Amino acid sequence: MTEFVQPNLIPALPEIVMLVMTCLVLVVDLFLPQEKRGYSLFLAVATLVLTALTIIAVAPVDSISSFGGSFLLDQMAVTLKLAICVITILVFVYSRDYLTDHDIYKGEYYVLGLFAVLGMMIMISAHSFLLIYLGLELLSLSLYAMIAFNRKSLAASEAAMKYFVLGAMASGLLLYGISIFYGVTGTLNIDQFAQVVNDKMSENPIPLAFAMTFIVVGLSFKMGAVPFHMWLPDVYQGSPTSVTLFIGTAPKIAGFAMAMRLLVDGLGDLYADWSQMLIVLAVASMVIGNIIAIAQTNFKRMLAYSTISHVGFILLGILSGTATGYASAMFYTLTYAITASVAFGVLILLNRRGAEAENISDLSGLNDSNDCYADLLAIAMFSMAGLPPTVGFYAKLSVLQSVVQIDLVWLAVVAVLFSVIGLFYYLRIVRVMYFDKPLDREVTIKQALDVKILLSANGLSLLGLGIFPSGLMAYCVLAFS
Amino acid sequence: MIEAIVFYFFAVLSVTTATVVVTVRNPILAALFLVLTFFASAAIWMTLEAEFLAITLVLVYVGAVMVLFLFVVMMLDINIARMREGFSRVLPLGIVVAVIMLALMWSVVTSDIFSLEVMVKPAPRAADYSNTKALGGVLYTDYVFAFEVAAVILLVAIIAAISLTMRKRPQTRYQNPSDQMKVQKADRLRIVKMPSSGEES
Amino acid sequence: MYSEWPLLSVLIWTPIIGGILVLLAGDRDPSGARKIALLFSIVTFLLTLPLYTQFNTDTHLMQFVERHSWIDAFNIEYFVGVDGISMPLILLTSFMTVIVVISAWDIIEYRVSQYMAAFLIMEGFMIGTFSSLDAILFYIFFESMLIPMFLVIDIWGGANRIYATFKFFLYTFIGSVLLLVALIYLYTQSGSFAIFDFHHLRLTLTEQILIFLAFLVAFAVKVPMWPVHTWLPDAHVEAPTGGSVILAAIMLKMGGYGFLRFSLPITPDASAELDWLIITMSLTAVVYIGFVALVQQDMKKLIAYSSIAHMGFVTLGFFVVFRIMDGDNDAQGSVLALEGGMVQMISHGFISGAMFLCVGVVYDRMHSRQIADYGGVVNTMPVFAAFMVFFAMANAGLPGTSGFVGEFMVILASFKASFWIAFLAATTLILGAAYTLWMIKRVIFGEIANDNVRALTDINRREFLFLSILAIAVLALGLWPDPLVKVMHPTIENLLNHIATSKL
Amino acid sequence: MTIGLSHYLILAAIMFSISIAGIVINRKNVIILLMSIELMLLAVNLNFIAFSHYLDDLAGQVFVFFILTVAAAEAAIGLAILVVLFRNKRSINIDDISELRG
Amino acid sequence: MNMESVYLAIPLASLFGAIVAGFFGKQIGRVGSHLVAISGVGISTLLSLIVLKDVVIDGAAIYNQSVYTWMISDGIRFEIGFLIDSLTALMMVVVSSVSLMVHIYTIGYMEDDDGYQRFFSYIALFTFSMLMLVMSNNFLQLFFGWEAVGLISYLLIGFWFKRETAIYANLKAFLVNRVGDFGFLLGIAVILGYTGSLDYYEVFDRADAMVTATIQVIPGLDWSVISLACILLFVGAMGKSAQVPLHVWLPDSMEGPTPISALIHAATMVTAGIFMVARMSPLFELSETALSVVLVIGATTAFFMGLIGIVQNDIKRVIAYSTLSQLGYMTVALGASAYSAAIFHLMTHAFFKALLFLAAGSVIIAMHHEQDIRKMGGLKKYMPITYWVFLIGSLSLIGFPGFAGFFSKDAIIEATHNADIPGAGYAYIMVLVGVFITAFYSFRLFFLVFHGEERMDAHTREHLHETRPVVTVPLILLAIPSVIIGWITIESVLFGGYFTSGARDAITILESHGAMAAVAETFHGPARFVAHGFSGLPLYLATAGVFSAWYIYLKNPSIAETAKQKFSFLYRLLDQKYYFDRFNEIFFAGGSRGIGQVLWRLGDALLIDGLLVNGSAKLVGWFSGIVRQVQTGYLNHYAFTMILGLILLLGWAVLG
Repeated sequence: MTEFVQPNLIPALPEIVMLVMTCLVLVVDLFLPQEKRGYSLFLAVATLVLTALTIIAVAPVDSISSFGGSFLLDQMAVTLKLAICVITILVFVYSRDYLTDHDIYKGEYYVLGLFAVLGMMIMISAHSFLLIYLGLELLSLSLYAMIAFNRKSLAASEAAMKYFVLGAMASGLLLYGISIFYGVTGTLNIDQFAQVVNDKMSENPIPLAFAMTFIVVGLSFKMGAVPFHMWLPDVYQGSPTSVTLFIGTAPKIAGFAMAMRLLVDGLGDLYADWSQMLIVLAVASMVIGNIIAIAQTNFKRMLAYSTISHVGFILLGILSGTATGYASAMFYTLTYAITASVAFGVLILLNRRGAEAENISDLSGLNDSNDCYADLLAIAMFSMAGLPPTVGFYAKLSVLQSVVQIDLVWLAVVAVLFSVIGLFYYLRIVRVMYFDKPLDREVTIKQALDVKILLSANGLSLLGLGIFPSGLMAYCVLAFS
Repeated sequence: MIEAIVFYFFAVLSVTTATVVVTVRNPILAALFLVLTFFASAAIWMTLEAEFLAITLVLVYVGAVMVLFLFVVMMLDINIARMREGFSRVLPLGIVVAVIMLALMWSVVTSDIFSLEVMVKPAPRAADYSNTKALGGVLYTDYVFAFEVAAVILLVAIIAAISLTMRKRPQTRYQNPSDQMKVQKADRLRIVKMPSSGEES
Repeated sequence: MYSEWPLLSVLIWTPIIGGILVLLAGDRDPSGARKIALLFSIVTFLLTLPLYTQFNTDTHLMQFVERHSWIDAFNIEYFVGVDGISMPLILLTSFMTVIVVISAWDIIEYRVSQYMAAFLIMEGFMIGTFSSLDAILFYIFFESMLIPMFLVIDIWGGANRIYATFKFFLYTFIGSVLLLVALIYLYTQSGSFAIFDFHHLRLTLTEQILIFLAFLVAFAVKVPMWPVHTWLPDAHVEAPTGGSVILAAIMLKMGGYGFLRFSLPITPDASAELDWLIITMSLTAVVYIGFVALVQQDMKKLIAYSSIAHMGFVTLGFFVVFRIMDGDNDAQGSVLALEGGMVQMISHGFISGAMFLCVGVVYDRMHSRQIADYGGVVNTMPVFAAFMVFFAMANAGLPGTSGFVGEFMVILASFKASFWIAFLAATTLILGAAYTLWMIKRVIFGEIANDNVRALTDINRREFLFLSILAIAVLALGLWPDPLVKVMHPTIENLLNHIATSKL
Repeated sequence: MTIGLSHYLILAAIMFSISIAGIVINRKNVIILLMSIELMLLAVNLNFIAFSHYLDDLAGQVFVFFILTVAAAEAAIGLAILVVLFRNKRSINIDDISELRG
Repeated sequence: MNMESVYLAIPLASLFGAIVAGFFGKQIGRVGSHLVAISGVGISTLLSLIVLKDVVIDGAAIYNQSVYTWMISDGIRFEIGFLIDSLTALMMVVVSSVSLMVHIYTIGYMEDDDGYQRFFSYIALFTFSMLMLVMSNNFLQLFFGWEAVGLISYLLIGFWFKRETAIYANLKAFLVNRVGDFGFLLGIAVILGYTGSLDYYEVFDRADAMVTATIQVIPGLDWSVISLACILLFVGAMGKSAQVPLHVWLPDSMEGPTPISALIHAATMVTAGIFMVARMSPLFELSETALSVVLVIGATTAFFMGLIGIVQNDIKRVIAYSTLSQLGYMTVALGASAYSAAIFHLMTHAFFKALLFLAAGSVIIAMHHEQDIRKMGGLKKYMPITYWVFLIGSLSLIGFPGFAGFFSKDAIIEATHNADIPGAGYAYIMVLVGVFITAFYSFRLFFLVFHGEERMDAHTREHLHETRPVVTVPLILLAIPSVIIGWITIESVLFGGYFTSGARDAITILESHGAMAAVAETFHGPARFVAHGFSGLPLYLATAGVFSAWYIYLKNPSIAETAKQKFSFLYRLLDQKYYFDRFNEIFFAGGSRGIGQVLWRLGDALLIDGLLVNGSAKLVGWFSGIVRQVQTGYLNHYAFTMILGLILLLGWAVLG
């Protein structure tokens, strides 16, 4: 029996802070009367801010690992965790009025959200299969609960059920892959695993490739790549918009981190195998996502399909297998999350008491009633379409560049051609907002100032990052240097 | 030889019961057969010297999870008659998929690296070896972080399960801890001025 | 050559800032928005003048260069500068924007500030496109322009604008995404996005051909060349007058400019290899589109088709060069062809802009673009009729107007390549006159056709102002094109030397 | 006749395939789907334990421990969702929970 | 005075008049407008005369300088400049003086018209353009003037823009001219391509290069470049000078006001083609083929267009067809290398045809804008001055010995007779028979208008009287040269080396093309020429023509009717102008509209837009509708899809 060595807790400090604070929120919320629930939000945001500050405080120069190498805090982790905190703050603030309007304004929403963030942070830092799995489950379980949160909503419970069953199945597949890996290499730690794979790769490629396939499938499910995407549209559509907003943004970042940890850190030596698979998945995602999105009438569902196509792009960056490729995929993921938060943020504002405004037609004439929000949503749409001068353009540019660099020009061509189809449905949103007749009913959005300011800043950041993407890009490059 | 007989017995038992689970008409029956599968599996785990986990499987799964399953199945009052419609149509498809899946897995798990030559059967543990103790040893040291995370997961499960299923029915009596905390003397105690009996007389 | 103060940056950003100011000013006081817009457009135009006066006509090197690093990760720079090709186009841009602002003065009443802002911002983008020396910077401006144009057509456009804008946007987007892939490929080869690094990149013929085709799609759609032209008539028909003017006068030039800046110098061998394709497409544009224009019932559509036909001369001029250099004769004529194409671009900017403005003038009064709804306009609007006939003549390439110069040069030059190319190109003399003047006959001349025409009032002073400014420009360029040709001379010759050298 | 690692792995594979078959052939009942997934996890656990045994490494067993924990939590949440769903729909028939599609 | 400024002042004076009358017509009023326009053109005329004197009498050196550089590209200088030699000087005088007459005449003719100022502006601008055309020293400017006069012709034909026929005619005129210009421009391109210059003298100097060069326009067929160039240039001339088959616009152009018919469509613009070919004589001389083409086309025009004149009933159209026919004569002369004869005929024709038109205009004024000769008759007694000048014009036209037309026409006939290039025989017969035709239709017109019974209605008859002096004075002024100009100038222009007097020949004729030289041999002064004319075949033919006209239309009018019945086919052929218009209308106009419709509806709308653009959009939409069906909403389908994906990937990983 080995001596117990006190692990270095510093790298995990943000997680610890988060956990403690979340428990605090949980307890405090219990004693708050309904009319003072605002404090829960305040506390939740405070938790995130505090966590973010802790992340900055403990950010290492290079990277440090702890807990026997199963926990790793590196540049990528710092950046991604920060991004998640920031985006979650946006999500929480945007959701407030929605929750109030739909009578689901409870502290549990924030608590579960914070637990989900904790799960993501663990996923990001996890450097063993076990922790990755646990982080993933923490995230997933929180999400399942959040989706079903609006108990009266039929669609929400249906979505939660579907997500749950498929998610559990995907976990099972992932676990099966991990079990084979464990059998072949005898370790659960990613570093040691990578080492063994490197040594043994030539001996038994087939079991490794076999297990890797399960991993890829599990990952694809989490990220929503075709054909493992089926849950995504239903969940986006069925969830309360506040949850869709959450699912549509931060977990993407965690998914990316998971891909990096598993595929790059762990299976870097099997690049030749998984990159081929990712090509297929990426192309399928771009094709299916873009094409089906055209036929959608529900805005959330349309964005779900658009997400699928964006996942295709993220996969392009990952499959290029170069540092620039990873950096570009990371950039893409981060900016996509920011963009999606604008899109859902505007959508969530359109929801009024007792009514979910989620069809594209509900956006009719938004420019006439709320031109500010229409402009913001338009910017988000253009960014998703990848038009300059929005940040979406750089994201696409960098990903394409990394693909072209490894001589997969045809893939870049396929990607851009399908993004033309993508442009079609994004433009349709813009058209509906600006040129369709406004709906008869009054749609003027009365929003609190903080939401307005935050959302505007969020939207303008798409332009700002579009004109000066250098800073963020530099962080992404740094993460893989 | 004993070992082989035990293995094959429980292996056949678990496969049979598992098959029944996925094909049986009645979900209650399915749940009960699943319990049987778990029992069989626990036995097999025993042969692999994972005593603690085998016991846990029985206790946690059979004792808690499956009971929960049964509880829910019965509570929900499900229309069993509708459950098997169109079953036979997809049965061949299910078999085909399962067979392909099995063939693929078979081809991998029977590869040389998993053979006895490479993976030699370890010598049996000493009699005083405690699987529970060994697990506990690593669980609270090497895997402390994971352990904490697991705890959080359970917390989430609790929160989720409660917040999803607890309904405040008007007739339900429940405590409001916040109200209880905020209670004042005046809320509970009313001092009534009464004339003393002595004066009366 | 680095200039002391960043004139080009000022030119790019002044209108954009102006646009934002106008946007902020809002619609509470439309006249304020108009005035700010006019002020900014005029200031920008005045600021472009030093570009001409200070221009050194002895060198082909870039002038007014500014170069700053921007996105280090991809070696993307803020790198701007002008030469003899881009400078005239910038002048044209700022000039036409002033015209557009004036033309919209009291015609646009709905969301004035947004309208004005859109054009100012677009102006900044367009100037940026013409002055970018970094491929990504170019691409950003090139694409960004689509957004305000999309809004302009869709907010102030006609009944069928949705279809038109989607077509317009998707068409151009398909082209430009392929351009993007090509640029990225070039970047991976050269390690920089500076266009001049691309120019000196050695590429195999296969690479060149693929890149050339990607460029071709992008620029051909923009020009637009047959057969990817069908977005243009729709877009023009639905666009408000200002949109049509900018679209025809400037945006189409992006395509031509792209050919000169990208296709020819980066892929000279592929251009030489595939010149037949472009020449065929150009001649088809001239002849086929000429016939199509003949039967149009809608004035704007007719002018749009005539734009396509005229832009055919631009591409013809640019690519017939390879035929000239191939021929057994001396290479004389190649400069003529290239400069002819350039002159044609500038001239088309004036003329098509003026034609669309003319249609706009009557459209504002009658709310119809159908030729059949008009007739005998000259009776009620004599001054307008004079302008319209003048611009129609310019459109038909009458000597003395700018419309003649470019066509003349290109036809003369293309004879050096082949008799039949010149022959087919020259059919524009007949076709161009036929469709333009037939329209004039039906719209302007004749007895007053109906009571609507009878009720027309002649142009007011504002309309007179912008039409006469354009008329003077058309006439000046037609009577003395030398000042224009002179500035592009060294650049064109250098370009010619460059493309004459194989990169293989 | 010695029972080797492969035997366990094959047994796990069979269980896994049965669970897959169960997922495919179950057109109606969500609960049976959930049970199939439990079977799948059981197969995975068997894998881990077998490997753990033959590698003489405790990590596999630890993993199984966590899987069991998580599975319990999962079951709790899953059944809670099921209850919510049933309250809304009065059914847990897969046919009835297909409002979201396309 | 510096001659350079004089040269510059000549066109600019007219331009000034045009600009003032055009832009400020409203401000300066009618009188102001015509004063400024007339004085502008007057100055031009005066200065032109000075230049003529300078060239002819003082023997000034040939002036060949550029005014400004239009553009330099590719080492080619495109310039605006003047070449003043004998040919130019002659043309300048003809143009400006006829123009001046027309200006003056217009005061009377247009006095009631709303577009008075506009009209003056146009004709002054026309004068400017025409002067620029003739004074040019290079092809660029030539083309400028060429198109500019076309433009003004367009504007003036459609001057009465309310008339459907007028605006139809002007469109037609412009387009037909454009067909000619199409060839002309290609010709210029050929010349530039092979000589590298647009300057006349440089081109002429380098013309030899084109003689030896060949070009394969149709693969496998070597064509001489010079022939190609000349024929293409001549196509331009065919358009402008209305040669078959590009003549169709000229009769219709009579929709314009009569002064325009006189100035543009008889005297000056239509002769631009003749002038151009003469100017290009150094090139045309080098190509026998081209000359032959010119000759045949000219002869055809001369004869067949004259024939149509016989059946016309509109006074102006008769004269218009006579113009066509006379232009044919000039072209024949060009083809026969008798350039000087062509120019000579051009000059005489300018005067007498302007005279005829203006006289016709005078008749039209008197008849209250009635142009149908069947409704006239017996005008002699009402309009004596018009009658006499018309007679003079007609005699000159039919080439009655002694009149101006005689000298030029006879010279052409003689030259054709002596020419020996292919087609000369045909041409000779045509021009000879043409003389009879000319006389016949001219005097048919004359008799029907001025003699015989008065067929106009009573109202018109009551108001018939001679027109005002402002109309008649120009007539008289034009009548004088119509009589005498031939007599005085024939010697110098045709045989006196007028065109070869300068340092460089204005007209070049090769030794081998001896038609003119042969005529010169028999020429012994104008008097002998006239005397010879009395014994020549042409006179008998002309006399026969006049007599026939008298007999048929005055003496025995029923013959005309019976002839019409008897030769109904021929009559219809002529009446329909050989069906040229019908053919053009159906084949070219209708055809191109048809092509346009097909290309638009089928090519653009159906194929490109419908099939490719909307088709692919629809395809994607359709596909989208199909694919989204996969998302059935059933949980087990989702799971199955995932498993299927897993199995495929696994299969790939394990087997692949």
